[in-house]
Amino acid sequence: MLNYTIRRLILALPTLVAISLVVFALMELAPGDPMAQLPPTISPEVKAQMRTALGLDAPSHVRFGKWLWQLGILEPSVWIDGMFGTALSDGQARMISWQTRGPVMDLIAQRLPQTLWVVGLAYLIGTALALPIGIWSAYRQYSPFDQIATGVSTLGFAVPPFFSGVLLILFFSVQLEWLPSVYDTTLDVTNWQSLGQQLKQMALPVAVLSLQTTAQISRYVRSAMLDQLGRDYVRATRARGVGERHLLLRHVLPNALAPVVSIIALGLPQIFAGAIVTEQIFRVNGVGHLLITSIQANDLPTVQTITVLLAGLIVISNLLADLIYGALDPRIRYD
Amino acid sequence: AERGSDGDLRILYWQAPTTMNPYLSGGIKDNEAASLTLEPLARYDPAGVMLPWLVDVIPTLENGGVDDDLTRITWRLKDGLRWSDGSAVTSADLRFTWRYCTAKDGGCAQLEKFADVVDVETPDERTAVVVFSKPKPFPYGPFVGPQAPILQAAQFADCLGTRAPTCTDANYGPIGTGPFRVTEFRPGDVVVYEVNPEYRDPTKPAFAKVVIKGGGTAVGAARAVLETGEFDYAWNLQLSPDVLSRMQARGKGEIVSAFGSLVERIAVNFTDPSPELGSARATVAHPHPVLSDPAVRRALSMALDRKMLSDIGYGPAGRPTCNLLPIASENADTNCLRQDLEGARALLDQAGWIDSNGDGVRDKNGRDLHLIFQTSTNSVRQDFQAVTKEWWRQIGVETELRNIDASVFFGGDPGSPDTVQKFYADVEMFAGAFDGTDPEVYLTTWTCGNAPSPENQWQGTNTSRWCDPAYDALAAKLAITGGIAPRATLAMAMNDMLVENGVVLPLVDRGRVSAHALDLGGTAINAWDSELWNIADWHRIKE
Amino acid sequence: MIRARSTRTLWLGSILLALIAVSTLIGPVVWGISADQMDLMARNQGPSRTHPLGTDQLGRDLLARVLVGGRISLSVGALAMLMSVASGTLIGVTAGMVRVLDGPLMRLTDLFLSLPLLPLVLIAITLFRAPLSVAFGPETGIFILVVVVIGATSWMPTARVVRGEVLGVMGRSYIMAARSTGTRGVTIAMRHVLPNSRSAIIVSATLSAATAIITESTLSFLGLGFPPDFATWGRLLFDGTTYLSDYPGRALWPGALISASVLAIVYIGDGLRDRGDPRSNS
Amino acid sequence: MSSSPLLSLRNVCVSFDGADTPGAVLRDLSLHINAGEVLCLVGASGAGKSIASLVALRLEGHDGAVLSKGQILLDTPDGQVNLAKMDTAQLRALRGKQIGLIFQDPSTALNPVMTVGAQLVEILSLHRGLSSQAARAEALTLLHEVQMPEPELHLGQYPHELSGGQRQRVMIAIALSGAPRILIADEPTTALDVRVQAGILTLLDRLRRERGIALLLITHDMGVVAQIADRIAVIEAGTIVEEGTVREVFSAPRHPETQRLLKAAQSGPTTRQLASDQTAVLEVRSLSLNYPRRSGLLRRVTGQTAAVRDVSFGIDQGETLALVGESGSGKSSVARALMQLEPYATGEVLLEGMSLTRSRGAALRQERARIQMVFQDPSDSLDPRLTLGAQVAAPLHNFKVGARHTRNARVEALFRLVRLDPALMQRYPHQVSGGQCQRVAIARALALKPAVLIADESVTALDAPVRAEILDLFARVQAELGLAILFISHDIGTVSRIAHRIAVMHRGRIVEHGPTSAVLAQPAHGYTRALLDAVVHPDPERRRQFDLPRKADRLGDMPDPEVAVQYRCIGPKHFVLSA
Ligand SMILES: Nc1ncnc2c1ncn2[C@@H]1O[C@H](COP(=O)(O)OP(=O)(O)OP(=O)(O)O)[C@@H](O)[C@H]1O
Ligand SMILES: Nc1ncnc2c1ncn2[C@@H]1O[C@H](COP(=O)(O)OP(=O)(O)OP(=O)(O)O)[C@@H](O)[C@H]1O
Ligand SMILES: [Mg+2]
Ligand SMILES: [Mg+2]
Repeated sequence: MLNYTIRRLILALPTLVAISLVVFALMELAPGDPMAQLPPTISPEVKAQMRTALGLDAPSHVRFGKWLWQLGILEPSVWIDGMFGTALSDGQARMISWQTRGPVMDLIAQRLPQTLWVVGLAYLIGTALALPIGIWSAYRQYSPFDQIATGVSTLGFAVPPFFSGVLLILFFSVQLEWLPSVYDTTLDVTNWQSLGQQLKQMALPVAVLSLQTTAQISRYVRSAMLDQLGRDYVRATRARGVGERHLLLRHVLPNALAPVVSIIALGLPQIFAGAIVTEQIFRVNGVGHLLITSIQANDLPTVQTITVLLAGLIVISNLLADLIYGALDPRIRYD
Repeated sequence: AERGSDGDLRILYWQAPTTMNPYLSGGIKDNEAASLTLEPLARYDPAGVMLPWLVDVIPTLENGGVDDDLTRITWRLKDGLRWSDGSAVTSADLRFTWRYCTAKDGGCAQLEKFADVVDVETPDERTAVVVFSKPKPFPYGPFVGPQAPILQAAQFADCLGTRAPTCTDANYGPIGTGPFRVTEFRPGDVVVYEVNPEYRDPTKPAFAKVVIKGGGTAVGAARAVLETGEFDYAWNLQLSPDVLSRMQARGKGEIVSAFGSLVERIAVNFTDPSPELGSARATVAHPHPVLSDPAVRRALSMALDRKMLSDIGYGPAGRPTCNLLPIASENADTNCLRQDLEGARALLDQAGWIDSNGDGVRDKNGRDLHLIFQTSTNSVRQDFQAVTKEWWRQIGVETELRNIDASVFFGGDPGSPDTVQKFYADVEMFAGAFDGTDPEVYLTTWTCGNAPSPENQWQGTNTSRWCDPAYDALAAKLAITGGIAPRATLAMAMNDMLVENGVVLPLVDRGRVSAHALDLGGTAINAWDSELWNIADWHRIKE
Repeated sequence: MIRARSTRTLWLGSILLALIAVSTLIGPVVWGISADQMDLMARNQGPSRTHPLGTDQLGRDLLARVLVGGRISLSVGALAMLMSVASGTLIGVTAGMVRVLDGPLMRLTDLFLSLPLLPLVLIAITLFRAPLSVAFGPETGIFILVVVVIGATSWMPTARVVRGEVLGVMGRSYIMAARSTGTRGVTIAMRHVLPNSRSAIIVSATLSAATAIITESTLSFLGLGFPPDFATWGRLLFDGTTYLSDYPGRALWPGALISASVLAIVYIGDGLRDRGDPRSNS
Repeated sequence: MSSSPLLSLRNVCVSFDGADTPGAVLRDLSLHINAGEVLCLVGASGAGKSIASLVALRLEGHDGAVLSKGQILLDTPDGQVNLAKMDTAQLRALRGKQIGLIFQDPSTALNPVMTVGAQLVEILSLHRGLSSQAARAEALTLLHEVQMPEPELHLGQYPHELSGGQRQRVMIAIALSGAPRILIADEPTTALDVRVQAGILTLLDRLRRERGIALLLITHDMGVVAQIADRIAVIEAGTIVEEGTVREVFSAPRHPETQRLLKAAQSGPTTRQLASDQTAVLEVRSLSLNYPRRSGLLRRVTGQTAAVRDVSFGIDQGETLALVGESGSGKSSVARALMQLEPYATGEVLLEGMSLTRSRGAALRQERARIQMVFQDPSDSLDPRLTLGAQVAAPLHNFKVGARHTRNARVEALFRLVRLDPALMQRYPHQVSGGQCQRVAIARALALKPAVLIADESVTALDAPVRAEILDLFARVQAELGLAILFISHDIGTVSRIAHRIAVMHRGRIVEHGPTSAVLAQPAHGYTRALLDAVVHPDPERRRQFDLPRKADRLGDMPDPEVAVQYRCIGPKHFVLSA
């Protein structure tokens, strides 16, 4: 198992480097100009000077080297400095966002909490709902419950979040005035009242996202369960007089979970990307929102960094998924 | 009212502020967010009139504040001005601000404001003299308006030149003189302010805390003020009129608008953009085969229903216009406001453009009246394109539409064929405006020397590449004329020349539309300055 | 019983999809009003006899636009699906059949799977929109771009599934038998491997078609898809959400059609999957 | 033996479509089993044996079958109950406690993600309410009882870490954990080697004797029946057609189905005469084949598994050489090496005097036409999506044999050759029986008129009567076409009927080879003897006493792997490996 883990880790590193290269190269080709968003009253000469000041003129391999160094060495040491009060990174130029003129990592650090709150919670809820739904749908295949659950989950898959999000706002914020349509990122949860507020403002985005998650994961759970339920060992276990509940939860579920876990883990980063839309609608202003505004503003350092971080997240989830898969299914460890 | 007695003020800018230093951004959203803390010496009121702000009087020729040779202007700060950290505001701060913006490689977005400034002298603590290298008939560039406020020298001392972007703390939380000071800034997301304890008027501001939230869309912003009441003020609601009016009908807020100098226009290309010309493409060496004909330009203009365009695209935020400058003029051409398809057809017939082969497109000398119409990708502009195409079709002009991503179109990259400046099309649509109230720089746009060309790496602003010595002469005269009234007359004459010659076809005077909650008092939307310019006076109306 | 149910889902999905496809195909011909025809006097109208679904801000008939938009959305779905399935199948089959290529191809697939796709799609679109519009005209250019970008970023699941399936098939003794009777590699692929992995390929094809339709509409929502004057369901839905409370139909119709198509396609996929081994259809 | 049966099925009808007949798989099936007896249920494949065993526990619903009629009466300590009328909860109380069930394939019937110990402990605490400590101890005892070597070690292992025989023992241990009075075993040894089978049969027999358990054994192997059964019930198409004590039935079978099954099983070895002085069509010299073994962080190749070591033999025209040995001894590896489907380390394969070893590409393709193979699983070796005709025609296409329109006629001729109705050409594999599938596979192998035919376990998956038919087919085709056949099997009993010569393989080596009669009569190598000892004979009079198979290495003499092999000649053409 340890060997297996280390092997997976070793494979992950080159993947990350390759991804950063791809991401960087792709963005280098971008024709856009970060100055294009400035008002037309600012003259081209001034824009050109601003461009030089941002270091946009340097050749791309120089910028790639610098970026890699900043991303891989400088930013971690800034982080260590922040944690332990050391001075590893003193006086070194950090990665600066072209749009905000502030360190990219600080921006991302600012945006992470709300994304984690909303996306994380949505994913948790989505998964927590998907498991029982998927299990029961499979166990009672073609029962009314299954029909409804499958129908709803297909719908959850088929209705894009930007549509369902607006519908929810119209209903809950405009018509009923129950829930806010704008997410307040400055809200500090300090007492029950602010916790209530936090829950209220998370309700709609979390609902939209978890509907999607539930829809997708429950489909996978259902089909994995169906696959397992047809196996011989299920019948053999029944033949031993084991109860159905026990059979489902102790025997079938662990077997079905192995492939589903990797789908759950792999889905997490995609949900982050998918949250772009939801964040836009509810003004959650998390990492997804930062990404889309940076793309629109041609803020390459920010876009590149977020993309690589997302890729890193995917690689890590992949790794985690493999490890959990290995833990759940002993046969995997030996390739 | 008592300072800080009205609680929280919640403002929604759907384009979120990304920095609080106007010298590093120049974006309207950033300038406006900064205007709560950073203030200029003078600013404009909603009518476009200059108001003394951190000074007691505006220096002019008449009161001796401006030297007769128009090269020096002397500003005298109000007494007792303090920064929000308690230190005094001095002329050294003014001098520093000039040095800050003009430092080498600082990437200052407001460099234009300090054009020709050679020195800022500080004879005493409260007096600053801006010295120009040549006569400045309009010396109100530096330190006037929300784009050029005063920075605190102490805070930005280490941020000159290339170090400017590294001063994150200062850029995100500048110390200012305004009614509020920043307590929290999350770029692209939210700004939180509290009352500036050192603010010069002890009874203001009425609000204790201001939150400017960013993100989302214009519809969402309008909804949050007009429908759900979650916010008190929403900025820049460019939405269709019926959407807005129905939202307003819910009785939670009110829509306000103001007009400035932003005019949506169609620019006409006077040079031949055809690709066959190779490197001589779209240069003055080759006049446009069709659009050089004034009758065609005029007919194109007559075929437009500007009122309809304004209604479709901007509603309350637009008004049809025939002029580039907002100053109303009695002899300005207002006829254009009436669509005259018949007249346009007659004009073209007279000029010899007739449909000789019956394909519905007029032609002359074997040349079809076929135009390529380009603009940036934006749903309102595409609607305009579609409607215009239809109207022009009705007068026998065939139009091919093209839209280009805004970042490319406005990007000015000399390597791209699709920029406003290269103008490899026959007509193009975009909006233009000028800063403050003086149009001199703006009007020099259309002088011969400003034409983009391969020689200047396509960097000029006269995208039409129109060239008229008479116009250049007027521009030269404007550059040396002092006094508000004479300058206005000259500017109007230049405007008329541009419009009558059909260099540009102005379409819609685009205003700003915002919305505020019904119980928010004191707002005065302002197109010449920051919309939040008088936020110190805003208050909660108590029933 | 299972077969009966899956046949029913299959039929339901196929009929629904066929209905939508046929109406977008011949609908614009039958319905006399052109999607671009403006009536500036009749802007933003509700449903009426002449305009059953109302009109938009330029007085264009919504029904005509929805019908024409469906052509684009469905062709984006179909073409992107074809592209992703073709490349996914090619890679999957090659990896499954040629042992030395298996490792590299699967690493490549993993790499692509690790790329955060939506951001990259967005970036790629901002990147290549301009050059392609120049080369093919704005509409075809964007169409090609959207299709290629969606297709090029969605083949990985297919490749994985197909490889798994192919590995399974390759372990069967009829493949060994084919080899020992002197069948060439390509023939084995065409005669045995592809037909026997067919159901896996079809199921993943339906999934990628559904995803492609949704991705297109999401791109439009983020303002990065087709140009604003170009009617697609995603674009119409995006434009319509602004007017959702005033003229709900403007968003609901394209939205419902997107959902219905995706639903139909997913149903077809489900039906095919539940049917499972096609040996049972005899 | 008590007078009232422990379990009886009365007029049971089961169908998959819910209707009574004609779709029913069990029709009025009646069956009973008494305490402490062994009842063997025999029948051809598809006769309904498995369904009958499942319905006895009311598990038929798993596949979607429906019990439409009949009684299932079980004698419990609290009196007689009818399982047909019970609900799930009531059934659950009986399952495992009254009746234990053992499935055919132990590899799929164990939960793959739970350790053996966990599965045992779970059942023990369920049925006996034992604490986990006590359950563990009991699990050890049970594993001892089923003669698992090193039970402590195996408790912590997962099913995939055990061999087939060990898994089957675990299954039996689990089935015993509820201390049932009836054990139903559905083909418990079909998937296993002869030697392992012998061990399992002994174990079941002992359990019956020691615990007094009644055993319902389902099988199609008459040898197994003869070895263990007290009574026998013959099932055909869902009904019992004959029933009686094993001696009665074996000595005087009345029903044709019974006769058919017995005849197929009892046809003894047909000692075939060696054709003398033929030229060797296929010659194998010093063949060695290694599989790479990977380990370490990067899964680098760190060693080799020697699957075939220094194997040499030759086959003459018209001769059948049988390669026998237990699972994993390297038989299939030899076959694949001969077919050039697997690269081998050393050695040379000569086909009609030409070396295949260095052939590549097109040349190899041409030569392959002369050596063809028939695979173990008939259904697996045919592409489910091609018609049978197309499958047989495929080699003709590949080598462009004959004109397009004449090919059909050739395929028809091939179908006739293997005694198949040419009308079947349009069918798909799933539409014909396993025996027919195997005939098609043979026809396909014969299509190119090969000189050598390799049959790798080609009859293992078939039931006895079909197996006999296919063996006959091989013999007939060989006689007609003068083929050299390499016949691979793990069952020395089967090969004795067809082979001229036998080569016994063990751990990659040929340990003994010689004429069939000589090897069967005077097995010289310990391993050959062990194999022969494990054969069960379809004759109740010849029951044997088995021991637990000993550790494989101690069977006979195995030379040092490094030393070159040497054979001793102990009779005419009869060689044995010398140490
Ligand atoms: N799931 C199913 N659906 C439909 N028919 C089935 C199904 N399972 C089995 N059958 C049919 O039921 C009959 C009895 O099957 P069963 O498995 O009991 O045969 P068997 O005697 O055990 O054969 P074998 O020796 O091959 O195991 C067969 O004809 C088979 O085709
Ligand atoms: N592809 C492979 N990679 C690694 N080892 C293998 C491979 N195939 C077979 N082996 C090993 O080689 C040895 C011989 O296998 P082979 O399949 O030839 O045995 P066999 O006698 O045909 O057994 P069976 O009766 O089970 O078919 C076994 O130990 C097996 O585990
Ligand atoms: Mg069976
Ligand atoms: Mg084998």
